Amino acid sequence: MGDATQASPLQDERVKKISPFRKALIRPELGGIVGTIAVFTFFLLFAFDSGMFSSQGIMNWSVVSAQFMVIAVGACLLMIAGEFDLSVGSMIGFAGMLVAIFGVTMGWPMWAAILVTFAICVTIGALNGWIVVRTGLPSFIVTLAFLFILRGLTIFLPQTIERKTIIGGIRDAAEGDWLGALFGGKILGGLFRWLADAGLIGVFDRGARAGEPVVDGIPMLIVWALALVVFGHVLLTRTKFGNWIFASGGDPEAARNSGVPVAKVKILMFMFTAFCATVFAICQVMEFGSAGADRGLLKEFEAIIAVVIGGALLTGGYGSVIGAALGALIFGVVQQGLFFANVESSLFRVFLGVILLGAVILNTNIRRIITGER
Amino acid sequence: MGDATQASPLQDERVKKISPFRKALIRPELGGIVGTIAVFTFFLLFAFDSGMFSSQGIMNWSVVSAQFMVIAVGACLLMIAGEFDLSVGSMIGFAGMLVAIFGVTMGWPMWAAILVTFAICVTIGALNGWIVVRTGLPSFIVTLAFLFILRGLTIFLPQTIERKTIIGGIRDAAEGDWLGALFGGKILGGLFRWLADAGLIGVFDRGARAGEPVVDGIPMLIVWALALVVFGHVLLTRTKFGNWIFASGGDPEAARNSGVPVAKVKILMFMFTAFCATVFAICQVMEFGSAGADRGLLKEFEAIIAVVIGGALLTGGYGSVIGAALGALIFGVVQQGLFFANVESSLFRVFLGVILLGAVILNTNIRRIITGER
Amino acid sequence: DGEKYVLVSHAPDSDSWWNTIKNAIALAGEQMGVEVEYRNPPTGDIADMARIIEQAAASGPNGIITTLADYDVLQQPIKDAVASGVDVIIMNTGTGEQARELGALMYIGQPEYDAGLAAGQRAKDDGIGSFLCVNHAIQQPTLAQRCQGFADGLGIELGSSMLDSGIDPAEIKNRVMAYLSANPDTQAILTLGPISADPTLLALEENGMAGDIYFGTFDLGDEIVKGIKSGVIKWGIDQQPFLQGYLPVVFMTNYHRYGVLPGNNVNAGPGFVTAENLDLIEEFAGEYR
Amino acid sequence: MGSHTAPIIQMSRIEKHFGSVIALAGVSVDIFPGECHCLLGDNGAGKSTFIKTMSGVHKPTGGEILFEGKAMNFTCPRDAISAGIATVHQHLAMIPLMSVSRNFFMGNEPQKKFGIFKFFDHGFANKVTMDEMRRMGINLRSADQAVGTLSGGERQTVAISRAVHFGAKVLILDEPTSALGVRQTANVLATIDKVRKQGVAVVFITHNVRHAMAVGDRFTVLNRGQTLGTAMRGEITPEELQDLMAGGQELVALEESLGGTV
Amino acid sequence: MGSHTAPIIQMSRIEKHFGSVIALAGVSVDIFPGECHCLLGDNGAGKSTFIKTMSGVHKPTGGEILFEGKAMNFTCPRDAISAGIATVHQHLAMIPLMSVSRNFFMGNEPQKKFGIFKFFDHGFANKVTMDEMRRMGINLRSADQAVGTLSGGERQTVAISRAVHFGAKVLILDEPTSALGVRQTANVLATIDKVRKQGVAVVFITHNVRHAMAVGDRFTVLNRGQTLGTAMRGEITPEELQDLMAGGQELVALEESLGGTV
Ligand SMILES: Nc1ncnc2c1ncn2[C@@H]1O[C@H](COP(=O)(O)OP(=O)(O)OP(=O)(O)O)[C@@H](O)[C@H]1O
Ligand SMILES: Nc1ncnc2c1ncn2[C@@H]1O[C@H](COP(=O)(O)OP(=O)(O)OP(=O)(O)O)[C@@H](O)[C@H]1O
Ligand SMILES: [Mg+2]
Ligand SMILES: [Mg+2]
Repeated sequence: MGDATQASPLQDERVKKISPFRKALIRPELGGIVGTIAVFTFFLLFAFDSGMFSSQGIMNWSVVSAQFMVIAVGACLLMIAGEFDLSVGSMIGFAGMLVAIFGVTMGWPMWAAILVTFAICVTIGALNGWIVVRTGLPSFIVTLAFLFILRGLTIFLPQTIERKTIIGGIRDAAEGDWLGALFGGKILGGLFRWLADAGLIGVFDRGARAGEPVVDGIPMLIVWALALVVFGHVLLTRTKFGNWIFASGGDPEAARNSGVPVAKVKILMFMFTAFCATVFAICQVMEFGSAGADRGLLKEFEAIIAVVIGGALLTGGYGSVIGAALGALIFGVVQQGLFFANVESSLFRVFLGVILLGAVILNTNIRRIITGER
Repeated sequence: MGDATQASPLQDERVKKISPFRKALIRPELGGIVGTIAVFTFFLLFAFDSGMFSSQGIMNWSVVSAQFMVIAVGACLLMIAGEFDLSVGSMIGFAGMLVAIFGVTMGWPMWAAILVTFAICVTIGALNGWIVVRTGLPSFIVTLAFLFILRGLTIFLPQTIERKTIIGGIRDAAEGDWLGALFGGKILGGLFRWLADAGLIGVFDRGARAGEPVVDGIPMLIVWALALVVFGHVLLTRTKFGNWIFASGGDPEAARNSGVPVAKVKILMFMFTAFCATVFAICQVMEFGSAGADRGLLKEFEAIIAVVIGGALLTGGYGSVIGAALGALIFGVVQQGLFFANVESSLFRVFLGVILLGAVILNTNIRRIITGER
Repeated sequence: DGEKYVLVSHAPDSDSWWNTIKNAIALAGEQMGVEVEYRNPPTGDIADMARIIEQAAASGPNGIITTLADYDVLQQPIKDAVASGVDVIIMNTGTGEQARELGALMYIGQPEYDAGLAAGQRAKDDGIGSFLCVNHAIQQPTLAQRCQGFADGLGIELGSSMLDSGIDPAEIKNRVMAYLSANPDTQAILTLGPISADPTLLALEENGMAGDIYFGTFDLGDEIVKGIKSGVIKWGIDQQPFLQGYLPVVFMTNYHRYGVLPGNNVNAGPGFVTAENLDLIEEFAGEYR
Repeated sequence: MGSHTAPIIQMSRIEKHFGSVIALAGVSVDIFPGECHCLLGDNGAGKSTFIKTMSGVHKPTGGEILFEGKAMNFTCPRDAISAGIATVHQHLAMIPLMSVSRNFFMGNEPQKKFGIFKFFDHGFANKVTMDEMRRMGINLRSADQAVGTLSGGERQTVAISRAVHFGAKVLILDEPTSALGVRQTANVLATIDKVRKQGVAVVFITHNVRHAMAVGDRFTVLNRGQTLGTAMRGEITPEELQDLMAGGQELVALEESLGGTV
Repeated sequence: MGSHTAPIIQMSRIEKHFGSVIALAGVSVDIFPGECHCLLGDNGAGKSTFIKTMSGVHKPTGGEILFEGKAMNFTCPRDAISAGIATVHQHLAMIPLMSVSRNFFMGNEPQKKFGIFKFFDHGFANKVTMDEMRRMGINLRSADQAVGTLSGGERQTVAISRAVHFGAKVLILDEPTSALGVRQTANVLATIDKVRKQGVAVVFITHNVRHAMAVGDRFTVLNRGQTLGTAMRGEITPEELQDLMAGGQELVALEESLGGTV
């Protein structure tokens, strides 16, 4: 209508100029990126010669970070969809115990045990979601109930069936199983052998394995973590469903009125979170060979912490999977770094708390700049 | 204006009639009341002859409920003001440890140790609140950080000072202290003596205390619980400040625009929660005589559960102290009752989860009826 | 017949060491024809444990078997229970002297500090001068006492050699590796039970120190037994939990039925399990051993 | 216009109760394609509730809804949207933290194919959003901007142009102009006029008699949950309509003191 | 009226930036006691932002505010309220879960003494609330009803009558009539007229020229964060005002097709 519409959409006198560089910086992941740089700088300066950055040391914190990443991806998407899940930790214990019961006590082939476990756990995730969506209760409460219920079952089942709360022998049962290898093995063993022969990474010089490379492959856990991060990131930012996730978390009422199937989105995200927890659990039992009733305690908090450090909003509708992955990396590096740096270990929790606080304050300020809140 | 204003405000054709009885029933506490009746009916039927309703048994679940009540009152007011505090459990451990360090290790008079502990803990509560208000971060994250920080300090301090994680000897140190007696003693001993003489309650029939009544007074913990409930209830429903608490939780932005000092209200509520946690801790160390690094684990969840069972809204702006107290009572009775009723103890958590879920679903439906949401 | 006993422990729900005790009391209950219940504070909070003892006393059993994880906290409820006519036997943690003070019938168990001390002395004889203690439940005082005893047995300061490892196996494993790579001259490792021992075994295997470093542990389990057999673990301290669960039930029943009771306390441990004396142990590790 | 074609929506004797509150006590209205049907009435008369039963947000407590002659039973707004009923609610349907273009296409995301995968086409979405907003007289700084940073009227405009863009058979607008400036209001009224001419049925709720008279073909007045009847354009003067909207109450005193300016 | 007394609020060269957005680029306005000052302008012109700096919600980035001749520095809305500035915000200041009477008295709770204790006087609060609402033409079912169950217009009425009841020196109304029915609008305009006559300064934001002309003494038009100037009543015709409000853009095409009904 008229020439008014031509009024310079590109040049607006009401907007201060921002350099493209600064604009490129302003993204939800920024907090995570800054944090990662800070953390690495810190440990490179203060713990460089502690073995933290030897090939073995790198593998050490990578594995811990990968663990956090696996559950953080699920927690991140769920949090963006506006809910969270306190039953992740209990789900980890429960899933591990199911695999052990099916695969060891009941003697099923490992692939069957794993598949049935996935089916059961994802169904429980769906149940969680269904209750939340159906009753409109806060997910805090519903999943808190499941935290207790699943942990109770994880203690009760093996106790009744096997008369103990640790079931071992899973590694033997999984020997040669095709699906088990997807969770428990290592890849690229040959590459590391070659690197060791070429003198690029160290070899053991004492003990039973003298002569072997100190790092003999990349654990499947790390592969899973990277795969889940890529999947989550593409889903969230590049698909229609990703837009629905943001919408469901941002304002469920508005999203529903606009035709987004909010209930379906939320239930699917609960299922995905349960899936990630199960991946975590199965990688763990495959590596350690046993399932215990105390596995996964407090993991729900660690997942939430990683996600929040990574810049997501606890109230939903805002966040990024890459950020969550960086949050997990920061969390893992800090945790292991403190041990490499020989910090009094009972102070570990104090540091954890302080870093968490610092990271979220940094993030909030970054988000405020993005949305121009102030 | 004109005569239109007379149009029958008392008789509105657009409102269906509701009997006054039903109207009286519709209140936030209703869920708690129904739950309490249900729980007592259940245990009277199934655990009557287990000793649960002997004078000793009653004292047992009363004390446990009173414990929950003390922290639930703080958590309830804070939740209505729109925040919650995950550091309650760690605060309990920390406060107890402080009293022990001041009173035993450093040998201060007990009243001084208690007063300084109160001052420190309430200050930490204020710090919690200040960070939440100042940064606008969700209290979940801020208090989660303090959960770790305080627990870490609770382990670190005695470890460094005393080389152990448990400090005993508090009862001896508190002997004859006027302030210590306010937390550790029992009242109405004479009444129970008289009741025992009258044959209304049992007496010990052997051992060093043969002839003394099995219940020899009401612990100060119960007195504190009742006092805090009355205080909280009056504050919330009968004062100006109570209106501010509701307003701050219901919509902080709107409350601030209407002139409610939201930041002050929230910080005060964080301080009150810390105060309640400290009362809990000091009653505990006075009764048991030692402070340990494991005290109060998971108590934050128990407080939140009691409050939510009692009908408060996790998102703030709605709830009742009486409801929270009933929630604590239900929680305490169920927990101890399951032991009395001989339930397999590993199933305890499963029951807890199921009851929690049932209670909140009941409550939500009641609230929906009140606000006419559907 | 049909006496009712309650066993109260201080362990959190998921502590697997207590399985043996649960199995032992089930067996003893069956053999003696009595009913034995197991109770514990879900989070391991000792103040909650005190409430459970009070509750157990109120439910009017014939006897209570309890640990004495914190004398200060538990003394009053135990005294009350004794005063209201319930017999008490102290098991696992505590000392015979404390048991007597409380009016308990007897004490059966292994004083934690003494066990640690004995282990420390043994290690000192083997020429050890520095160590790492992997503590998976740092907030539990009884476990820290083991580390303290070990340090005292070696005659060195505990200092920062106690590692707060948490209970996640991957984290335990990686923390142990991190500690060892930051302190490569550590001579010995002490773990406090299967929860910390199993991942530590993997850690040592992965960083190549398995068999090289002096490795001792408390308590037994599948993996620990394998470790002892293969020589990676020098010794395991067996405090024979089976006896700690089984004997109190048997003693108490016989006391109630025939008025007989051993005149002394029973020290169920410490017994050192080494590659030489593994046979039955292997079969029942984690269940009755 | 209207009565000689078949109605696209027939609502008969719709009732809606919220707990003890009777929001609608039997309202019947027909909507015809190509007409602008104005829904008028006092605050709390039940207008929003009425159109929410039409757009699948509420399930009516009683009564019957026929869509294109067939009984319809929407269980959620998504059903209504795919049947061709687009609604701009009084309380907006925008997500503050999401960008304008993500909001614009919410529920109707454009997709681009990459082999077997389908991805959200951000480039296209941004372009369309900027164009549509410019057409309504709002120059966005960027389509990536979060909706939360727009003024109330700007948000309203996004909601309206979204509904119009995804051209439906029925367009429901609940007080769309209440927060709008003069220019934006003119644009919205012109837009209503345009889509009506394309054969779309428009339901238009307003408190402003002049806005109603400008575009309305038929006028239904609700009062306290009931309908006071429907009038055709030309059958009723603005003054009569105004009187009806006020619920028939005396306005003389006020009108005198303010000179008929309301 | 107005210019021969001293202004109660003088705002000069107010600037407000949100991040990179310049919402106000130097706006100067004086408010006089006993006058109704209308603030008009396009969507996003910065009206709400401007009155928020006046009521202590935002701190201006630049510029100066004089209240009764003294430089004022409100750090929070509470300061403004106690200085005598009452505001009805565009996005309401009501708590949905709280009862109408608790909302009505929020921040101004009536108290009753019991010895040394002071308690909230619920009986009094309920009575006043019912009375005030009835005076605005809304019959509440009960003062205990949660605000969340009221219709949009009903809520708006609560907010306005609250501001009026606690009679201040300055009353700021941000688009108070946008969601209101005819009768309620008339009531609000009559109320503005009444309080103005009592010597209160009223700042009235609206998009409706007729409403503005009905009660306004002076008219300030904002455009894109700057003021286009202030006119006295009688110095300007509704048509000129309308033109200014639309930001001076061409409305000819539209006006023709709609017949000047906007
Ligand atoms: N969810 C609900 N719960 C209870 N009562 C409700 C609910 N929604 C609406 N009401 C009531 O129903 C009646 C009609 O409300 P509605 O929002 O439909 O009015 P309206 O005609 O749109 O008014 P306005 O012009 O102010 O927007 C009001 O009295 C309101 O209080
Ligand atoms: N918190 C904020 N952050 C960023 N930008 C903002 C914020 N608040 C307002 N703005 C911007 O400032 C400008 C002025 O907004 P304001 O709400 O004052 O407009 P208005 O004149 O009240 O418009 P309307 O008539 O639509 O209510 C708008 O462009 C808006 O996008
Ligand atoms: Mg409406
Ligand atoms: Mg505005």
